[in-house]
Amino acid sequence: MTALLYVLGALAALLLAAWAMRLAGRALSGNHPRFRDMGFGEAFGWVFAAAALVFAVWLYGREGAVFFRWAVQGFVIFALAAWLFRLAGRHIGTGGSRKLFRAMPLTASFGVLVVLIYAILAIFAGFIAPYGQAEILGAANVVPGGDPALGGNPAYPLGTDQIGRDILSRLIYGAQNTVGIAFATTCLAFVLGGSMGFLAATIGGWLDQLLSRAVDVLMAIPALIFALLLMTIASVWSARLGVPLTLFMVLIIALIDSTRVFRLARAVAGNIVVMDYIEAAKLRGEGLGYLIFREILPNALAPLLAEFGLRFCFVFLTIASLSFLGVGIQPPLADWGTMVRDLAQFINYAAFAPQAAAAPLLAAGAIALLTVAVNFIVDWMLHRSSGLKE
Amino acid sequence: MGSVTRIVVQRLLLGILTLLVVSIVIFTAVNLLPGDFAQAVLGQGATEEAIRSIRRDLGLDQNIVLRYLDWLGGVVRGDLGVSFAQMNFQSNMGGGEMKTVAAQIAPRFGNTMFLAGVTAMIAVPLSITLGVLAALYRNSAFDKGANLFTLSSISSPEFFLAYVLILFLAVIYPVLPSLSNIYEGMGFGERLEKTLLPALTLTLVVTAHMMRMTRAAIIQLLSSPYIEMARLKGISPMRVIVRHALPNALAPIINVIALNLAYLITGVVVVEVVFVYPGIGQLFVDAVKIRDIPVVQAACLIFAGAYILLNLTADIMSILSNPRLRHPK
Amino acid sequence: MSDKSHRSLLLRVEDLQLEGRSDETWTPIVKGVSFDLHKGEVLGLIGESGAGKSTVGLAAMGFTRDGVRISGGSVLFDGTDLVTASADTKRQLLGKRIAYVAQSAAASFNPAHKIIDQHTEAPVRHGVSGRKESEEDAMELYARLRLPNPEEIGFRYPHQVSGGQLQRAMTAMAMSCRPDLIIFDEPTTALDVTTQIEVLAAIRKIVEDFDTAAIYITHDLAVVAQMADRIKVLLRGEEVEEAETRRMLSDPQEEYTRSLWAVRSFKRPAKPAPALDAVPVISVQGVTAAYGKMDILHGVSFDIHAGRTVAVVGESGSGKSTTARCITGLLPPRLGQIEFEGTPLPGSFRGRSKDQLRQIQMIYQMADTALNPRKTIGQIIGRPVEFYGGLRGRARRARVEELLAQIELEPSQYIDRLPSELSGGQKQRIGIARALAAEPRFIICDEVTSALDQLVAEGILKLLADLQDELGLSYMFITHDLATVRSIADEVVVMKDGEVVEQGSKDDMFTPPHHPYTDLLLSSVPEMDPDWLSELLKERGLENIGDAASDRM
Amino acid sequence: MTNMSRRGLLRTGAAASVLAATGLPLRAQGKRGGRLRVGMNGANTSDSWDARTHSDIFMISAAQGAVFDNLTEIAPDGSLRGELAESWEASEDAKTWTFTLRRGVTFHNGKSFGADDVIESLQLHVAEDSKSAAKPIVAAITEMKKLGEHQVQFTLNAGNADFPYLMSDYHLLIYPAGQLDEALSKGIGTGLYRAEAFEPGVRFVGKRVDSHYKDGNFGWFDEIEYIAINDGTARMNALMTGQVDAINRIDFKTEALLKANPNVRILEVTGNQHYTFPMLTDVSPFDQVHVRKALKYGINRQEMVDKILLGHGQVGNDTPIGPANQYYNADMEQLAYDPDKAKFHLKQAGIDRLNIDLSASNAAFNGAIDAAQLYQASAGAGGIEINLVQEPADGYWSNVWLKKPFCAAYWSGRATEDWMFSSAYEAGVPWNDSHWDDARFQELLIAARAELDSDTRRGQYYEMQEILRDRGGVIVPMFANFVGALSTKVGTPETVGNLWQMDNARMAERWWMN
Repeated sequence: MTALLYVLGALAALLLAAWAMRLAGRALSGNHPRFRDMGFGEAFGWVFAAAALVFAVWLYGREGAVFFRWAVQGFVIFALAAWLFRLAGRHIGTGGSRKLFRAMPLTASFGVLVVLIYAILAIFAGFIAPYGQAEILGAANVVPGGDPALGGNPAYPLGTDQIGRDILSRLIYGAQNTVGIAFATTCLAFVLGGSMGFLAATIGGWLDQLLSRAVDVLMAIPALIFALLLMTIASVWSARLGVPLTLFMVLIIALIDSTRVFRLARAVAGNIVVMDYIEAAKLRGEGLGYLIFREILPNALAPLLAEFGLRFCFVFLTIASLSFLGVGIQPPLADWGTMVRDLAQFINYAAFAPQAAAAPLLAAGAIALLTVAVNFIVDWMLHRSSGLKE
Repeated sequence: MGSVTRIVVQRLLLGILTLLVVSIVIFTAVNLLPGDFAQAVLGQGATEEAIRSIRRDLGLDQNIVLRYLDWLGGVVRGDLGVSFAQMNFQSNMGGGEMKTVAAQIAPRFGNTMFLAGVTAMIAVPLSITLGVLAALYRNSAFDKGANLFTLSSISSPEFFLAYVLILFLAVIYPVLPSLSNIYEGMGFGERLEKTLLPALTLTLVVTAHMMRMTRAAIIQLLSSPYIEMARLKGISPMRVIVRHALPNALAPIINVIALNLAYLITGVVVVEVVFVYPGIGQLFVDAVKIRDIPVVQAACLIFAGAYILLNLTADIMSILSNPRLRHPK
Repeated sequence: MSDKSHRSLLLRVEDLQLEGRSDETWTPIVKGVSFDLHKGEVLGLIGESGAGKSTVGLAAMGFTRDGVRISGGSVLFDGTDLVTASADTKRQLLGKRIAYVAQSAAASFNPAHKIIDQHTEAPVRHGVSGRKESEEDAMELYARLRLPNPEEIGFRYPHQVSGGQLQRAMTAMAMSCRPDLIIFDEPTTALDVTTQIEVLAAIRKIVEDFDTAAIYITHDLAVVAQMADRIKVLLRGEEVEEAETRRMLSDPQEEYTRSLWAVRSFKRPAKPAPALDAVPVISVQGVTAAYGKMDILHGVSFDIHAGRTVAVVGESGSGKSTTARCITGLLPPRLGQIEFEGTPLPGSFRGRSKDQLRQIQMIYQMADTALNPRKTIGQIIGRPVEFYGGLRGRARRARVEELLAQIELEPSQYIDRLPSELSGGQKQRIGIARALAAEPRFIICDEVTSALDQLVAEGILKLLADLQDELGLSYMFITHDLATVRSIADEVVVMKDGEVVEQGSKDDMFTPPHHPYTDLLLSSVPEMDPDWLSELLKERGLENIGDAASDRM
Repeated sequence: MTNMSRRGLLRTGAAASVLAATGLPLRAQGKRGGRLRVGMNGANTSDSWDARTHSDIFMISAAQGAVFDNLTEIAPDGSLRGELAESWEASEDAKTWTFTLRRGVTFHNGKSFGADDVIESLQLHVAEDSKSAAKPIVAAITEMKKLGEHQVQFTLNAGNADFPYLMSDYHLLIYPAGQLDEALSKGIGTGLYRAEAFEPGVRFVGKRVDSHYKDGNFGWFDEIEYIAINDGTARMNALMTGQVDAINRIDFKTEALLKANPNVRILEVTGNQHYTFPMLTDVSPFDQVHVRKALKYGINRQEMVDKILLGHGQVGNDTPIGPANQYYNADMEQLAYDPDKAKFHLKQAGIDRLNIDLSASNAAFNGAIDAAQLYQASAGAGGIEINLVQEPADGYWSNVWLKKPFCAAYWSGRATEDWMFSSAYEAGVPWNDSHWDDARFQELLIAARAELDSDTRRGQYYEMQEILRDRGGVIVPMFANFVGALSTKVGTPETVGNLWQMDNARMAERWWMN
């Protein structure tokens, strides 16, 4: 109750401050258009932002706000890195790439930077990681943080897992496995959903009806739950056929995800097939393959690519969730979702051992960072493509 | 109005058909699951004899098609059947009152709806307000900040968000309980308090999507001639957005809200696990674990039903929000 | 139309400069435009697309679209500089003292609200009058503008009202606060000729009735001639000249203006009639076709002979394009058939042989949607060359270059460009080249010039005429523009509601007596005479023009 | 008479309170009051008060630990004492057992407890078509006779000295006769806590009954609440944030950190639960003793305890008899990892290199795959090539265990040696997962079962353990500890039961708030 009063009081103070700020601004700047045309909402926004900034600075200085400090430091470092990266991009490279970097917002350059780093980690995991992903070292269960007082070991900065594998190495290999598998899954989903969607839009009629209704059915079953169900079934087949369960996971998630791709591909292609150049190609007597691959696909590529980024994130998160629930990527492959689940215990000790709590946050953060990065790039791409249309 | 009714009836029939196919798919899938209820429930104690006896009692030894038709017949009469666990229990006892699947699911579903409701109460107004503001002040610091924040939250795995919220709001600054073990007979206030943390987690998950859709839908409209017309009539920017843009942006916004509500009802297993929330997702996972087909079937039917119903509602509301369809020429 | 320049000054635009953003940089789009507008005066702003006339019109309201900014000059409205005025001040003027009528009323009315609600919004918001009063005023305005059911029409939603009526309702809406100035931004461009005339009459009447000053923006000279007291010509953001209407029409000073005036002079001599026993290239025989269950065409028949151009005219919805779809085989006719050089063609294009497909080509109205934006010009033209002619590699390229030369585009410069890097006229030429690449006997031209500026359109028409002479092609020319018909056609087919109303040689068609519908069409085309509209109204009366007349037939 | 069930004759027994009455003071350590909140896993939405289906800690704690009573109970030190039985006596051949029941006990619904209740409750398991998990335990009962309102006589088909122990099994709860339906659906027993609220798979709330025969000795809390928290992290979090007072099964990884928290303490005991690798001794090559011995020497038990249990356990000696058992042979020589001996025995068997499949899944026990991988690595040095076959977790117990010749498995252990051996090592019993049929072993098993002299019995069981170590078909590399954690607010007795987690699931009875 008192908390509510505090909040209301703070709000009233902010409203007052906003009003005063605008008034003062007008008086001091001689009614400059900046203040003259400022709405009250905008003034409130500025005051609110200023208050938030002050609060952040205060919190930053406070002892115990370790995580907040880390978050701020991380944010600043990433922003700086992205800025430097963009700066470098503007001066190095071909004319085209330099032009690209000049038009790039900071968020997008951050995204590109992160994706590049992940790609390097994923491709060269074997060289970068200090130990192998399945290598069982002497000490099991070393606590992260490298602090011997709490059971850590500086040789394993992030500790080791229950049977003594280096968590840092597994985190690096996770880039290879988790990202690689998610990428493969998304590609498969696109091949499947995209081709079906194009076919449905181009041919139409009963095929369109059939596919659309089938997709309706699949979409009516909650994705995660359906995946769980199918994964359980697949566990038998994988044992019987001697095929890794991970392969089934790729197939299952691709199938479930392809329904979403199907809808988009069908809608996009639907907008394209009504174009006169498709009519012209049809009247020329072109075959279905030419229509789809030569006429429709190049034009559907931009929205599909944007969707690819988003879908990749979703697949990535779905795999992480499945791993979290214990049916995702199977050991001994290192995978971030499983790591979060295994390390999640440490979060409980955040109050007095923040370094230890950082381990699961790092694995989860690795997932979040990549999806944020991809989303930023997608956002920028969408913005660019819509900007070009205007 | 006649055409609207016709569309609704058409969609409804299509929805029922979809439900039917969904139930067949699920029934097949569940029956393909390795092991069955008898094996699962007996675990290490599964002897041939015991398994056979349970299978016989539950009718698991019957033809799969017959079993499906039997189940379907029940559903059509509004009878979702009795869970295997209950039936097994009863066959041990020999008679007596049986708790039906519906009675078993109802309280769990109620909990799920409560969580979804609380989340929606927070997330929907929040995301629409944020979306409208972001559209109004587009490309400003506010817009970019909101974009950054929501993108980051949508990009994180749910359990990560959940753990982070627990870390901050329950461990470091203990203001909310991390355990959402709500139960029947709990006061509304307490129930709300316990539900708040999972609801906040889900809010973070769904807000981004809705906010971005609201923003995009409104911005797309902002370049349309009638918005320019309204501005050229000297209407204030807020009124332009609320009165001229929002009504036309309703269809996509309603759709994305429906989609997210469906997600809240059907897809929150992970959050339920982390917060120990007794929702229908946990029940479902438990039921799959012990191969309790009637419960799995009923839960799936509810999930699919919720999805279809919400989509249908969204369709109808889109129709109602569109004067072209509401008032045909 | 008396001289109003002695009346008090309402709006003074001085050295107005505007910039637009492209590729993250600002480039000038209007480079210094000045004009004065007095109370009750109508100024016509004309120019081709890209001249900046709409931008100037909006800037005269102190308004710029996203991605455009005022970089210099002033807009003095009744003593207030709209360039530097605060947002509040401008909001007070807009809608109340300065109103706007947009090009497309269908798009400019909010589909979510009733017309009357949108009408009353400005007066209520600006405190000019109450809602009730405003509603009554609206009905009165509707009545003045000769809208049917003025008591009731306002309570409909925009989509329930036809385009011409909406345009008039928007004019009424602009009048709702009795503004001092109205900006008309191409208000009739999107309308059929018969509808346009009605709207023009309504606008002129109301502007005169309330003695409102107006800026009338258009690309159509004949239209502006009816409406404006003075005319100002713009070219690529720069002023060309400005003069009183009659003087401007009779004695243009600048060469650009003169070339604009001369556009309509292109005219081909009519060809001699074909021999009676000649086999037509295309013969449409009693075609009845339907979308779903509704018949769209009713027993359409006409012939197109070798080397001749048949113009099919009619308003939107008359079945012109559907006839074209029947010929190409996209819509198999329900009854009747299409013969090519005496041989019946299969109804659907799917049943036709490659050679049959090759013989009938099509050029589309919107070059933007007719050319695949992801393919280079070389690929677009090269595909039919390869597909029908079987040419590959160097031979194919040589043929593409030959075709490009034929449509008067420098091959080396254009062959690797994308459609988005071309102007509208150039794109249309690529469309022609693609049709030619198939080496057909017969080409359907579907409104090929209606999206183009007049000078460019003339170039296309000349090119088509030359190609016809050179290659002996037959054209079916679908258009609603009678000027185009006059310049290029040998024969004319007039269609209305899916039926052929009249057909014959061009000369017959343009000489009375006509079928009443043809007459209505012909009489609705504005002429370059400032008095044309007044005389037409005097001659026929309001009842016998526009939709009212059309509906009666 | 002290420690009577540990030594001497096993013919009679009595309830603890009787002992108290005879002058042996039982320390009353706790104090009344407070509410105990426990977070536990193992709850399921299909849970009910039907003890025949109980198998996991949540329902056992709620049913046996709070709401219901058995005839007998096993004390924290492993001794047997009466619960609803006041005393018992066996015939010479241990075939007939007479139980005298406690007087003045009432069920939560007011019905008074008597012989009928015992007979009817046990009938649930004995009945011909019963699907009870406890059926093997009570199958030996041929007759149940009511001798008086408070006396029951059981006749067995063969002598069994452990019969009173068997009566402490968590399946064999006593329900009110004639009201079984009600009791099973609402949870009506004679326990210290009345079932106040029960949502399957969610929670259980019990309220202390006003007066109870255990008053003064047990049952300190006014109220108990068991909350189902299946997620380990959430469970730990609930404890750390003070939302529960105790949790079961903590993750060993965080032990070091947990110890740094002054408000929490760890409760750890070594019990009988053991992880095994059974091989079918009638299938080649496991039918050769030398092959079995080679496999026994090829496993590094200490490494497994260190890595799989993170030190929270004890190395096994290939017998299922653990530290919680009475006749556990602690002095028996320990089998050690010795690749050379493994090679030697292989040679004895005439095999140069042994190639075998080992089926495993984490459904067998947590970390089974890891354990199998460790085994694979250590056995390789002894010339044994183990091919690890990862089996699906679902249906593991139905399709792999008892079917594949060499696999991973788990046993929770049994309170008595005979119970354990007759479950899994007696020739012909369904769960004999090594198809074990050793003549001497079987002879000893039958003899010891009816042996009422405890010294003789000890000798017999020690010999059986040696036989299993030397020739047995089951590799038992380790015994796992039960590890829970509690808030320092909760008090526990010095000796904590080691048969099961959480003080033998009886924390509601035995613990208190400080």
